[in-house]
Amino acid sequence: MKNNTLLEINNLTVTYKTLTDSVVALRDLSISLQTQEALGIIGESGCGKSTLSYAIMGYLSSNGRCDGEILFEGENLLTKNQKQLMEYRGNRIAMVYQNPYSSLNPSLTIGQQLDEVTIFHRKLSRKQAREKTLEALTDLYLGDAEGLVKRYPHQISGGMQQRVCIAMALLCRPNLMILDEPTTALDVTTEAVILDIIGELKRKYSMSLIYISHDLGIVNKISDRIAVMYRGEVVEMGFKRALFSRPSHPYTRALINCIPRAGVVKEEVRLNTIPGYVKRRGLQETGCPFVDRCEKRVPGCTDKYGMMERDSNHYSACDRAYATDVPDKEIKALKISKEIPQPEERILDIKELYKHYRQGGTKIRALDGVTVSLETNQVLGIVGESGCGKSTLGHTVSGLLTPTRGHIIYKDKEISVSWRKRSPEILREIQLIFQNPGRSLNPSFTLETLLGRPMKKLLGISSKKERIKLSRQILAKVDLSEEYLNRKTTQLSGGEMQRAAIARAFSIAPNLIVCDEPTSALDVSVQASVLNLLSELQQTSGASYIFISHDLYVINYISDYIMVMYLGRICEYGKKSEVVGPPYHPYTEALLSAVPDVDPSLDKNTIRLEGSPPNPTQRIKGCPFAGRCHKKIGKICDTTPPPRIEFSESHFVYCHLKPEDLGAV
Amino acid sequence: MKKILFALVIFVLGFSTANLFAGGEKETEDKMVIRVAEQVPNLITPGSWDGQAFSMNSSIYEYLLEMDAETGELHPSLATEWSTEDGKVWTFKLRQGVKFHNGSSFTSEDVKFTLERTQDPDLGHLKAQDFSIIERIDTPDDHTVIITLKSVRPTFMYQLTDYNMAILSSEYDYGKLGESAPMGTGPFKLSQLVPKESALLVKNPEYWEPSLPKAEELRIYFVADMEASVSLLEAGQVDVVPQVSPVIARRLTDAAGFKVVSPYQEHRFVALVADREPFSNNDVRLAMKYCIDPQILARACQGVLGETFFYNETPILNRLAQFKEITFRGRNIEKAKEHLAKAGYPKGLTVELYYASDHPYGSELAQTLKELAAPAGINLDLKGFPRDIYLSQYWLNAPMSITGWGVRVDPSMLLTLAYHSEGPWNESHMNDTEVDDLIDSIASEVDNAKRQSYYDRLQELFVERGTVLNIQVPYLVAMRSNVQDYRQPATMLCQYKYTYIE
Amino acid sequence: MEFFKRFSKRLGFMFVTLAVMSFIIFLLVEIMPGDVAQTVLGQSATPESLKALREAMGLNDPIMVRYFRWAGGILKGDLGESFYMRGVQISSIFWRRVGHSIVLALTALLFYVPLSLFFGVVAGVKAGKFTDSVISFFGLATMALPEFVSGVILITIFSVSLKILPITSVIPIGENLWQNLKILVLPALSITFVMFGYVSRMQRSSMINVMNSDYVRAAILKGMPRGYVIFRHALKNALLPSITIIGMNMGWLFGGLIVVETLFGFPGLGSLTMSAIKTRDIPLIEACVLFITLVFVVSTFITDMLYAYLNPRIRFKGGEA
Amino acid sequence: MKNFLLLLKQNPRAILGLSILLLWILLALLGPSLLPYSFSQMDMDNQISRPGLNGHLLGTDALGRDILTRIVYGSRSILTIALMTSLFSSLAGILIGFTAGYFGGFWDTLFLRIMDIVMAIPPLVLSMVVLGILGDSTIASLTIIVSIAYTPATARVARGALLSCKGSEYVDAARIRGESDFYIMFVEILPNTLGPIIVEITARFAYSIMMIASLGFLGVGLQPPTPDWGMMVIENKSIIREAPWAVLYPSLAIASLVIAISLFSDFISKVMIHEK
Repeated sequence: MKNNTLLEINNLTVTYKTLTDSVVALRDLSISLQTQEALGIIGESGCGKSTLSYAIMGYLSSNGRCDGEILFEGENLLTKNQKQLMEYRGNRIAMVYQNPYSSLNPSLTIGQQLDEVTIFHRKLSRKQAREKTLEALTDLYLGDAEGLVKRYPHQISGGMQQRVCIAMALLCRPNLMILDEPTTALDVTTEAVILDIIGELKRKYSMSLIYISHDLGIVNKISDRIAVMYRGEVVEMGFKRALFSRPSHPYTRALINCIPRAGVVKEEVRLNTIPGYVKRRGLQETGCPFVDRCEKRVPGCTDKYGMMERDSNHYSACDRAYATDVPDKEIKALKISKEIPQPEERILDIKELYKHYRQGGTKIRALDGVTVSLETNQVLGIVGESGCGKSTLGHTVSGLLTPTRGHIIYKDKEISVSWRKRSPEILREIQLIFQNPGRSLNPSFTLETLLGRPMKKLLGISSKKERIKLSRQILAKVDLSEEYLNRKTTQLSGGEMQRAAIARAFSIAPNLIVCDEPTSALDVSVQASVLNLLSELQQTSGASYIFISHDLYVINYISDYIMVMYLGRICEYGKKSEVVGPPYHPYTEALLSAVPDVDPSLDKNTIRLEGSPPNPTQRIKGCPFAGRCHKKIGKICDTTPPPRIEFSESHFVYCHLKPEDLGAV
Repeated sequence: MKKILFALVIFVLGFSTANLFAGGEKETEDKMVIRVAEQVPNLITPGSWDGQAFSMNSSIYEYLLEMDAETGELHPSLATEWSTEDGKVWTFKLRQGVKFHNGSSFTSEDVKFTLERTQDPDLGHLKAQDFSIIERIDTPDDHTVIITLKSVRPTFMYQLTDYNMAILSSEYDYGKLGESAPMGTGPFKLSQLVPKESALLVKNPEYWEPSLPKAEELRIYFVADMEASVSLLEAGQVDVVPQVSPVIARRLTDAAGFKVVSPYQEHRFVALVADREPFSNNDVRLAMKYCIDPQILARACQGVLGETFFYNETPILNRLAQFKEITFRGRNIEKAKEHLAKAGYPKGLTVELYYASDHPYGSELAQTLKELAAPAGINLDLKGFPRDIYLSQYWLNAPMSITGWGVRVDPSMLLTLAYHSEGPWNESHMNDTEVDDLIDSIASEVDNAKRQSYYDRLQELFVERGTVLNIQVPYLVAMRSNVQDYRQPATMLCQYKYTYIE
Repeated sequence: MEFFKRFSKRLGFMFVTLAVMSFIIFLLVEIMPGDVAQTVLGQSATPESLKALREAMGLNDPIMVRYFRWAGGILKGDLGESFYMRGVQISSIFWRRVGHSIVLALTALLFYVPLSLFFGVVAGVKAGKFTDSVISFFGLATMALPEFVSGVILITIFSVSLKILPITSVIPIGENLWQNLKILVLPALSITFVMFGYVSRMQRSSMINVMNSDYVRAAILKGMPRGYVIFRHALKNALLPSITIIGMNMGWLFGGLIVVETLFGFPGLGSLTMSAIKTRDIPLIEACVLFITLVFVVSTFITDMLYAYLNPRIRFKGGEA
Repeated sequence: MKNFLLLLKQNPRAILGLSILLLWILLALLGPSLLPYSFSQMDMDNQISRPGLNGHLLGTDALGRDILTRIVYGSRSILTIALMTSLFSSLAGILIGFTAGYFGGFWDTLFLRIMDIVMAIPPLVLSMVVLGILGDSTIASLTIIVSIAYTPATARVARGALLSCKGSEYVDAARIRGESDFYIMFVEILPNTLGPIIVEITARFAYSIMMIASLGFLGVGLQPPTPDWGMMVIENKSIIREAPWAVLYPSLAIASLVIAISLFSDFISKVMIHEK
């Protein structure tokens, strides 16, 4: 135990006994953490990162069994009983969870829930505890702390709730803070603010951190050292720069390559994908956990296996990332011409589209006058934070919702009516792919029925044999084998389900597909394969897409044109290259700066957007972004709607600033 | 907030449990009180009173004549003397100085009002048919009443002992107050009535017989079922429980401290309706009669044939003087099938049997009859209803029914009511001229021997082609052994004025 | 503000439901086979007397006129005159019986509510362990006993063999219920069995949900002792849904009351309803059923408001920061 | 189906419940032919005889009828009524609940108000009044009355189950395929709501047995002599001192059947949750 080592975990193995067999969640895991150090743990879902955090806190569910040792300041936590652990929890080790709303008690005020920590751990009086609470809340830049303590959790926004949880964790100045995906449920800009605050507080209170996330970009931003986990094991651990520039384990390299990053576009490169999916780990499994999916597989991989120090402070279980004996899989780039193909004819024309609906008495302005058009064989990317109306736009185009005002013209036919009144051709030609694959396919049907139904209903193919033949063809296109036909959706993995949904959409040769965040519910490696599939199918079928996402890099990768939306209105529209580069609309600029990048070398200073979160119920007279804009000129932004500034015939921006000011980075 | 709530709950729980077991004994009473547990009374206004709540009405109201519980002779009550020469004109001398409970004095006017009230069409008086025989009523002075009948009725004075002929005050509105505040000249006065729950009667201080009633108070509890009343008796909360079943009677006589008396028998007439399929054919009636086994019927009601339980095929009670001993035909399934085949039902038949399901012995008899008739191919489809619904909806127009009939000392009153073709309660729709003539001559025959010969002929006729199975069940009254001199004559009116507690 | 709006909306619904209910009951009894006058006069009915009685009772008026006359009377508190016991005002016997039934219902509530909530919480906290399976099994068994079955079993034990409690609940003349609380024990216990099973199972599952919730886990991982977490964090959220369940089950309670009062001869609203139905005393049936519905609707309303008041998510809807 | 048996093995209470239920069903089907007596046969020599004496395993009632035979016959009528009731009320419940839940808006509020009103009258009182009026209750009239009394509860459950599925994307997907409302309700949504609905049907089965027995007890059960457990209790209540068994055994029969079904329905709800 070196002198300033705060936490040392040796050969930790956690197994869960389920009804039929027992599952290994963590296998022979060893990590050490110095004081004032920030360790990032990255891994896809199901790799055991949450189990690790609960193992450290000593809170495994009843059917879990723990072996090995967890030394915290010299004491082995596994030997302590619940009563002794109480002394550590919240006092010397604190934890922040993914979903802030559900980790606050709905029927206790925020003040009460914070005071009790110091009352118990520091034996403070009620009055002193309340002072400590107010102090902690102001630490988190929460204005009006006095008012906040009397409120209930449901009365404050998601971002503020997470700040309250962090304040709660900091009350006793713990030596170690474990953050389990704290910002996943939040918007990009709010996330950026919280990450900054966490970094600041870490330095201020010289705490050490364990930051757990599935997003490599975020982990880069917060931590110094990174541990990559896969199926219950740490496969590689080291300083982030070394790990990014020279990954040693093939999984780490593959993981880095399959995340869309600034500058990675579909024209130049196909995203690197990892075949197969994460399987549950049985007791007897030995050797490298990644062996079934690794391109650099050699016979030896299944037996000899173990962590070794590759170079100073950089450990990995395998160093064949760049091994030459097995050549890199050659990724053939799509034969996409550099510039965007000539528009044959306009497929979709949206004019002054409004959509307001009533929710419990208050009026929600989801779409507030959107005008945009789309040519055949093109991808329009729509990006914006939650509540900006991008999904509502997708749903009105696909017919799920009826617009309040405005027109949608599809191939010079008016379709601004709900699906009930649309003709079968329109229903066939416009398709929708949903965000959550598991819920978009009926769980009690087999793939055969799922694929067969649209053909029967919209293409009128009555013979069952014919439909099965067509279904087999379309499955092959999304590289799912034949015997998937008689499988139920519950037996498929996330990626397979989304590919089945895509197959269903393409089975009736549509012209326009609305993709409503198709990849945000998937793991990174699976996300890459779906994106490649979508862009391939788009090229081969000549269909045009409306691709909706909150992830700017995904949009940058796949779309030809990009539209940035805020509070139901357009902020910026233009070709991909024009929008991603200067001149920017202030909101686009803030968005770009907030998105964490995988490459640690480009450390961007994030633009911190303070002010109240977007509220779709208020009438907006001036610019929607005025409330949070860091380049706000003055009253004019609030009162008069911003004019449209044309930078080129395809690139425009709605802003009061003069064109040259917008150019500045 | 939580602490107060908690304390409140503890306090309330503590208070109620402590109180539960501190019920404690009431202070012992010095006054002599008779406590009775009885069926929930139905209509109790005289005239539409169907004779359920005996204890209350028989103590509040009084009659011109009173029957002796042992001998059955008639004694003077409100009328001191009564006489007739030709059986057509009857003279009654009334008792002097009698007062109603509300203070108004008892005069011949009240007797005239009570008799005329029977003919009031709006009322639907139960004795309307019997008293339509009256021609004229004269009241020469306050204490004499002369009644002239349309034709000779030697036994007319028995009509005045019927429970519906209580003497009412002419100034009191019984239509409105009959159910809520009954008032008469009887030994007890109504002090408090909680409908469907209980009634408290107190001694009538100005009663014309100063030495009576012996008890100070009469407390009557109306209890839904018999088991509850008996448990009150066993718990010592009541002294008298009328109308108990033989099973309970046997249990009480074995246990110490209780006794059971049987003042009279009641009828359970099984009517085989003569003017409707299938019983319109006498062969079917005979077939049914051959199915009956009185021994089984007696056992079904826990009674003993010949002791507390009797059966015959005529409307006359075995115990009455007018009864003629006719040897019973005996159960014979073969003969029953023969008669059925003769009547055109070789494969048997189904007929609906309606009865009051909550009336004593009702459901036992119905189920036993069904069991007895089944072997002969007669399938009885049982239709049981609560008593009030049965009496109002189904009785008098059902193909076959079981109905409870009270006892009448003078059987001719029953015959004119139930078996005369114009009788209002002719439940078996009998329409036999020979029977009608016999009934009329019985009612008007002065000579006893001749009248008895008509009775004998009538009973032979009923056995031959009658429409009734006369099951006679015991009327048992259970009481604690310290209850002395409990009297209840065949008029069913119990005379609590004589009863006392040792 | 939000709470008040919800309060007035619910109040409005309650009155509408009651009004419609009164009409449905009136209609229900109207379609009864058999003529009312015939029922009352019984075997002594003659054509003239039937006509006279029908006239007196105003049965010949059109149905709506009769309904509004009856409803008007009810609102003024005059429940009308019993058809069966002519001259007896219904209110004279009705309110006394209602008082008895309410005392019985309250005793039953006092027996089963604290018991089922307590055991429900204990079973929930100790989910899966031995105490949990004992309580759950006992809850399941008692829930399955209709009131009269548990009543009969209680009678055989306490009245027939032990002879410590009366078999029938009769109040001696001149005394009132408070002097005879002993007659409440067995009827209340019979109802308690069924209700205990039902409410304790609901309370157990709601307690388990809360114990597995994120905020309870967060509280434990804040270093709070388990006992404190159960009392402070879990209990309040777990007890909330039980309030509605108890309110919703008042209907079941009243159904049980009828059975139990008939079994024990208890002089309450239940046995009065029974004898009203048996004698087809129409105004009495209407009064009893309307009152039962009133109590049910009022109790659901009260529990709704209590739930809304105690649940901060509904009480403080506004004030979004 | 496979894990149904698997789960069953680990749950002794469910096995107990299921075996009692099967026993009763077997008795109802085969019982009457095995027993020496018919249910209305009167053995007058030994009325109210103790259980076990002279050939009557569970003793006889006041009319000398064998109590065991009557209980077995009684199980036949009560099981048929309960089965039919839970089926009818569930079918009606699903139809009403689904249409109200699916179309929402006016229909939904109308449905909720009606359900409030029908549930305002306690089911027992509702049936009592109607049966009291009709007079003779046959198997058919009892089934109809109890089904009407229980339809609101099942409708509420069906509506809840539908609402939880109605929001999911596969319904939207079906809609923009132009599927008819009927298809969406009964082909797409129904298979996914079978879990809670099956649990409701078994629970309803247990409750209807309790209610039918209570109606029998209140005197509006089946016309004698067909044995009805509730009626048997009230008939023999008057001889509870002499023959406590005549009252106890029918009560225990009711209790055992209802407990068995509740145990089984408890298990079914576990299986359904496990299935998800």
